[in-house]
Amino acid sequence: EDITIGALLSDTSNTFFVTMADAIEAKGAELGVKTIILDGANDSAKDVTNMEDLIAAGVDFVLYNPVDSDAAAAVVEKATAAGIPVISIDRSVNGAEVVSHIASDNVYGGKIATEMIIELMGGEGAIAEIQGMAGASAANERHQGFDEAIAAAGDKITVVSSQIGDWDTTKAMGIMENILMANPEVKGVFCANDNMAIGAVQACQQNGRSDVIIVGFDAEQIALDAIEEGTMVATVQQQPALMGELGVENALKYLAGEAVEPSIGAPVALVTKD
Amino acid sequence: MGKMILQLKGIDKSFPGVHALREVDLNVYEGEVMALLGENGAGKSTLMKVLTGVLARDGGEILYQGKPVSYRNVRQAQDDGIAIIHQELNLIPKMRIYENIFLGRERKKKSGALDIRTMIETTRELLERVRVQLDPRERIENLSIAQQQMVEIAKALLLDAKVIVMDEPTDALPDEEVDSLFGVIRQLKAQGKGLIYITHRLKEVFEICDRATILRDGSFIGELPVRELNMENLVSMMVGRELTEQFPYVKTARGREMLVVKGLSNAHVHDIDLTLYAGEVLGVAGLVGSGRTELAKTLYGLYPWEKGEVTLNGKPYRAEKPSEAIAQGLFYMTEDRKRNGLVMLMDVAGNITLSSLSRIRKGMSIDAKAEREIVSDYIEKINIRTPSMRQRARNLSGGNQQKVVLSKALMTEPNVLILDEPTRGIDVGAKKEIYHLINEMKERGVAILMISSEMPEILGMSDRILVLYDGRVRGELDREEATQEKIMSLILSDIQRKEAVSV
Amino acid sequence: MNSQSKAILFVLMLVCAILGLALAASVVNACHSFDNVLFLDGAARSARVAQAVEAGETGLKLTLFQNAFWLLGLAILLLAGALWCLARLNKVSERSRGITKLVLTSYRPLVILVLVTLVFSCLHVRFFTVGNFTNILRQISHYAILAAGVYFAILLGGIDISVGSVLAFSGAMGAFILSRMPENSWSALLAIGAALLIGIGAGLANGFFIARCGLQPMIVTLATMSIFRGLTLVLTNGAAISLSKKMAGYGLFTGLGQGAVLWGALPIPIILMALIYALAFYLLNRTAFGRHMYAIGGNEEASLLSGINVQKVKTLAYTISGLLAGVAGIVVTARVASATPTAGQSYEMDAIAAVVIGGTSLRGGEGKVLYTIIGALIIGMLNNILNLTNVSSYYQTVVKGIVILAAVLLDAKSVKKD
Amino acid sequence: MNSQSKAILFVLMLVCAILGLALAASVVNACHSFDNVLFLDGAARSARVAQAVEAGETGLKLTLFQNAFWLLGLAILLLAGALWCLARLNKVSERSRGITKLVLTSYRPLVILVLVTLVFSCLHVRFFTVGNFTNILRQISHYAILAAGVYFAILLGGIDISVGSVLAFSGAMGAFILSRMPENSWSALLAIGAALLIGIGAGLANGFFIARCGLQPMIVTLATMSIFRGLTLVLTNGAAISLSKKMAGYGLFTGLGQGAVLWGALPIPIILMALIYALAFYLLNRTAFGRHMYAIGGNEEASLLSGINVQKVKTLAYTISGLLAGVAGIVVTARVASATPTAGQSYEMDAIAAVVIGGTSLRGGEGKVLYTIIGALIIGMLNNILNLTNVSSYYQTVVKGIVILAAVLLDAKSVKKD
Ligand SMILES: Nc1ncnc2c1ncn2[C@@H]1O[C@H](COP(=O)(O)OP(=O)(O)OP(=O)(O)O)[C@@H](O)[C@H]1O
Ligand SMILES: Nc1ncnc2c1ncn2[C@@H]1O[C@H](COP(=O)(O)OP(=O)(O)OP(=O)(O)O)[C@@H](O)[C@H]1O
Ligand SMILES: [Mg+2]
Ligand SMILES: [Mg+2]
Repeated sequence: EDITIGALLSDTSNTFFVTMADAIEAKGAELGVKTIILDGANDSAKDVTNMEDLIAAGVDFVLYNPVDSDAAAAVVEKATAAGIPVISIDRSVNGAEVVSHIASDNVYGGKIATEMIIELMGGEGAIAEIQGMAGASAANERHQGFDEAIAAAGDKITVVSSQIGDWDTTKAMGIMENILMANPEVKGVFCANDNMAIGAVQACQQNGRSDVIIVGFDAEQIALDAIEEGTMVATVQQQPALMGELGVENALKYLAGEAVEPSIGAPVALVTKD
Repeated sequence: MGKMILQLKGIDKSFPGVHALREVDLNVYEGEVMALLGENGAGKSTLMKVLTGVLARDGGEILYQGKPVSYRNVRQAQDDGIAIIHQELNLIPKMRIYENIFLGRERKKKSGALDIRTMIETTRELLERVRVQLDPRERIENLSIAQQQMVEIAKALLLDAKVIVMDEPTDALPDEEVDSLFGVIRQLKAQGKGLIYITHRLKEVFEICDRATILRDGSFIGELPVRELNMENLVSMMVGRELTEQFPYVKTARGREMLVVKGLSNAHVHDIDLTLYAGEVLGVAGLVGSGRTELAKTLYGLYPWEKGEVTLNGKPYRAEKPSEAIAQGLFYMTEDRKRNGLVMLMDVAGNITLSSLSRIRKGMSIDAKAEREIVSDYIEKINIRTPSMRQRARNLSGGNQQKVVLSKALMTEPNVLILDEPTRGIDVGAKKEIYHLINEMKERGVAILMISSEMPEILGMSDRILVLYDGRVRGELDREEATQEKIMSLILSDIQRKEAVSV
Repeated sequence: MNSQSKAILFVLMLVCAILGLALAASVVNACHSFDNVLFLDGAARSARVAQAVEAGETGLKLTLFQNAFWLLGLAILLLAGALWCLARLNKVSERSRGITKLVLTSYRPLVILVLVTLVFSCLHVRFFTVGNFTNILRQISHYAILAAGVYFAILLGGIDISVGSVLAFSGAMGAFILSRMPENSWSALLAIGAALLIGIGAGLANGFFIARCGLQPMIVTLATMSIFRGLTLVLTNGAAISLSKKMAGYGLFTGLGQGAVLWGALPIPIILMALIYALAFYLLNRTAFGRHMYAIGGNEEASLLSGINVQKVKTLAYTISGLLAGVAGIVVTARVASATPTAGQSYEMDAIAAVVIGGTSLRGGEGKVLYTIIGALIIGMLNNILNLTNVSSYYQTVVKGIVILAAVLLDAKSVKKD
Repeated sequence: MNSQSKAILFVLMLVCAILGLALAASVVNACHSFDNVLFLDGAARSARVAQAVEAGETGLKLTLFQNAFWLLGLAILLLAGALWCLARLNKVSERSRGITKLVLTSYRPLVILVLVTLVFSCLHVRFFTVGNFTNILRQISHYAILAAGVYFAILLGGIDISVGSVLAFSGAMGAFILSRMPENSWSALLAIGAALLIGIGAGLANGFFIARCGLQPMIVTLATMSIFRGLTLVLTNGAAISLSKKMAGYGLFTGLGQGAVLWGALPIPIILMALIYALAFYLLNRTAFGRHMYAIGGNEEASLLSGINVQKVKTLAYTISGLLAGVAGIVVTARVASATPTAGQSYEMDAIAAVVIGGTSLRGGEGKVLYTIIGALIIGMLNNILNLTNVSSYYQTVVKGIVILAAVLLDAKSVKKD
């Protein structure tokens, strides 16, 4: 019998979710199920619309990476009411029951990244942050992780600048240049994604500053290359592919009537040169 | 003499750099028509705008029915009983006749919704009063300019105003329509209304006006009863000097055939045959809507041709866009210089050279020195009154704007020049200068096709006259045999013929 | 040609059209009832047929399904025949030509809508169902409300690109108030009021700069777009404000986005949308204000000289646009039960596209507000079918651009023919 | 008033202005040399003074720093005096009035630029330094290049909002080619060529729909914006393409964004920007094409009747806009050595704002292309100072909107006075 799994991803112009989408599609093909993958384009309303379309299309299961955790509850209830079970991936659903949650912790990622920078700075000096798109939940969570690490580090660490780079390489580069102008004493920068980290790397290189410690997020190929070259120190790796695969596998398990863990972990880790 | 209802005393108005009105007086009497006369830019329209609150005055006072008034917008003036028909048409093309007539003073039902039926009925009555047969629900864009003008007049009648201002209402009207307008004006006079009538067609002053107020350069020259005036002293008061002979026709030897049109047809014109010789003016007469402009635009490549042969200077001619027409030596000067004759934001020099930039090219660039020389040559030769060649076109007076357009045409060195209403809305002085220019071109061997709605101009300036009706040539007259009556009878005979066919 | 042969042509046209449509519809329906869409390859169809035969099914539907391809060809031939009759008829009959022209120009958006519906129905089994249409209507409701507001600005020959940000700000303010007054049962009304006031205020600000200061609408609303987005970020501190059932005003407020009447068949956002369009229609076509809007859009100076208070009308128009953005903000926030600071980003573009696909010229002075809803519907249906058929979101972006272009191209072509 | 007293007034004005400016400059400079900005509170200043005194420092600078506040007051008084003299002079002298008007209208963007520079210099120690200005210029280079393209569209009375997407697509194509031909040393040229061709192609497509089909620029470029964004996502598959030093074309290609001449003092993007503006200036002001652009923007119908090939000129203008977007795409990609699929999003708004702040009317027909660079510079300086002073990004959005509004408001006010 034909099974169709719908996947709602929050933003497929972001590599992280592209990787996840590819993994879901590949795993689906491998296991012989059809997949429909829709893009929430970082817009809660579009997200809701997508879920409604999946319900209309009559899918059997939904893997859900909501744009906004709080906004997701209503549609998840709708899907459940239509007899379609839901697993949330990466971001949880607040206020509605899901079959399972496959977690990856943005806050934790932001925290360990910042801790690493602070450690390499020797526990003192000026640090800066380049945040993601204003209002995007991943940006908020990573920023929260940054804040937690800073608070823990005490007052020898000063945050000289915290600006929003909109996930955009060029904007991040401009911001980094301006930071270097205003605060040449800056020793480390946390960037909320790798695209922006690359911008920061370019700004430092082109200003002849190879001493600034730059850590990104997402473990994209460009960042891995930069780490290899030594221009970046580390990046936070979530495992989008693994999460996608786990999602499909568990969905099929559930549909086959087997029990599924309510919470499935996909570990977050720092990737460094070694 | 009727009672004075409106009195403007010592009105003063300046624009930055222009002192448009200095101490101007104007009186309006019950049951009389006051002509307001002056050259282009004399300040006539400005005075009316001050009266109706479109512009604020800098000095002076306005007494209406003996009381001082001061309007801040058109609406207040209207509510007080002063209506104005502006020089530029002020109708919304996409809207219907009745909607336009009631614009700004819609009739409403008690519920607040529009009372469309009443508005349509009232519109029908008003249209009857100005003697035009139109469905009140027709859209303005489907009307001829003359019909639009009548709608404007009907709109003013709606207000039931005591004072009605008409700023060049006959500018775009053919003679028959002028007659029906005059009928309406006489009606209004009989009802005791006071009218202000602005025109450049001085003949009309003697026909319909009772008194005339004359302005020159923003100054008040005088107010006189029309019966004490004649054409000569009126003109000399307006321009401050004597002007002799209104149409300075010169006879030149007819040259070779310059433009030969055989059987030209398309959606707008049908089976046009005409021959135009070098060094002559071929006048084109016809009612508004007779297809004169369309004929010119067809030749200029603005409308596709269906059939027909044209040769220009002996070579086969065909144009699909104006640039091709210009390249082959034909230039068309449009009837509406404000709308599509000039680039108002551009300076005089830019406008003059716009059609012939390729002739002052040096490498890839425009040769600035050559441009300056040529332009100052034209400014001098054609007597364009402008502070500098860098003045924007929109700051020139109408006559001088028209001269800029003419210079642009001349600079392309055309063999055939089509002039569409070359003197519309231009004062007597400037008119005469343009006639001289036409003669000069004629002497240089340019073949000129002159479209005009002013019969005296056609009769006075043409070597031959072509009469158009309904997109077809209805006859041709020589200068010697042509009279107004003969032209009209050619048109009318056609109407009779048409009626005969349809019966 | 005499009137008899005209009549024959006419009847022939009708017969062809009805037969063709009926045949096409039954084939599509037959395919759908086998859970199959037309554009499936032959192999899959044969397999499905074999399966059905095996299961012992028979009947007309199966036959239709089996022969889907050439039956559909026949249907297309019949429809082409109907078109040919129409063309012949247009050549000889003034009246027929008139009707055709009327349909193609005045009712063009409707014609496009019907065509789009037909095509999309063939593309997915579930597209042409009541459930899906309710679904689409609910999805477009806030776009359509925004678009109605933008229509007012465009009718004046202006534009309003701040609506997306105003939507976000008013929605955020609503959510903010609800979350700050979890106990107060009046909080929902307060939240709605505040959201609407923000909409009105934003619109007034736009109107002030455009009508009083004479600035250009594009640049004014570009600036206010930035300002209101910033204010939203400040208000929400960059994080979403979620509504929880524990808040006293939750039910009333979210009801505006999630509720439904008629035993769940008629969602409230759809009713709101319909109401707003009815009101807008009344305002624009039955009141003096509406007349003045069209007049100013057609010729601003002439309107001024006709004694219309141009500044007032313009300010009012932008205020309406802001107010409707406020309403849309409430609907969106209520629908997803949370206010995100990035809500409404680039919605203005969809709203403008809806207005333009609805046949309104960006030059102003012309248009029908009810066609704007058709424009929104076409965009909504497009999004829906692309989702249903699982087109990659990258290609969706491309397809959407092409459809917008095609829609306005159709418009321009038939306008030029006039 | 006689000419003698005029002369006295004039001299007085000069003296006041020079004294005031000199005083203000030396105070600001003194503060900066104590690593302090003016708007620091008094307590911090006293502390710094005490510290300096303790360190045994003396001299004029310290005195100036110590008395910064009231000295600055004096400077402001002097400048006010100069303004007063100017006002008196304008009352009595036609010539002075003429000059003032000329400065305030024709050179307005320049005046605004100078004012902005003065104010910002007081706000941060490092703002007014050669390094920072090179920095700002490099940062605005791609915006300014985009804006130059958009200027062409706006001069025609149109608009081009597709430039951000075209930038992304051409940049991505360049990176794609480089990364696919890691061995080929010609790949950089190929990549540059392809990126430029994409820009030209996109512009031609816009031009075709706008000039030939007569569609409205806003809606056409809205559609192509969507299409090119989609194509970029398809090409990159949603992931950034990074350039690595191992690629054969790396040096040549990235040099366009990162390189510098004159011992590193003059970055190549700045040179490119300057070249493009010089070319645009030449095209617009010295050639027939430029004349035709202004003419069409001023009155399209009159231009057609004057024998201008309107369609050709329009198509060319949009092609230039596309081409420059392609150039900007190369510069951006080269600068950051990677191409992201979301690059250039909403850049079109900054480009439009730059053009408008540069005093160009969205109605077309008027404007100076060199002022567009000033518009871009003002936006760039604003971004820079907001970053330098670490203003929260949320407020940055608000401030940016307000500045755009203020700039066009100044424009409109002085235009009305004409
Ligand atoms: N808004 C304005 N700004 C500056 N100057 C103006 C303005 N309106 C009119 N003028 C100038 O005021 C003068 C009087 O113009 P006005 O339109 O009243 O002339 P007119 O007598 O009606 O001429 P015409 O016969 O051509 O209609 C002209 O020099 C004109 O250029
Ligand atoms: N019913 C109509 N629908 C569309 N256009 C019309 C209609 N009636 C007139 N027009 C157009 O309006 C324009 C103005 O008409 P107008 O009466 O000036 O004609 P014309 O032939 O240019 O006159 P003239 O002989 O004075 O030059 C013309 O281009 C005409 O084709
Ligand atoms: Mg006048
Ligand atoms: Mg005409």
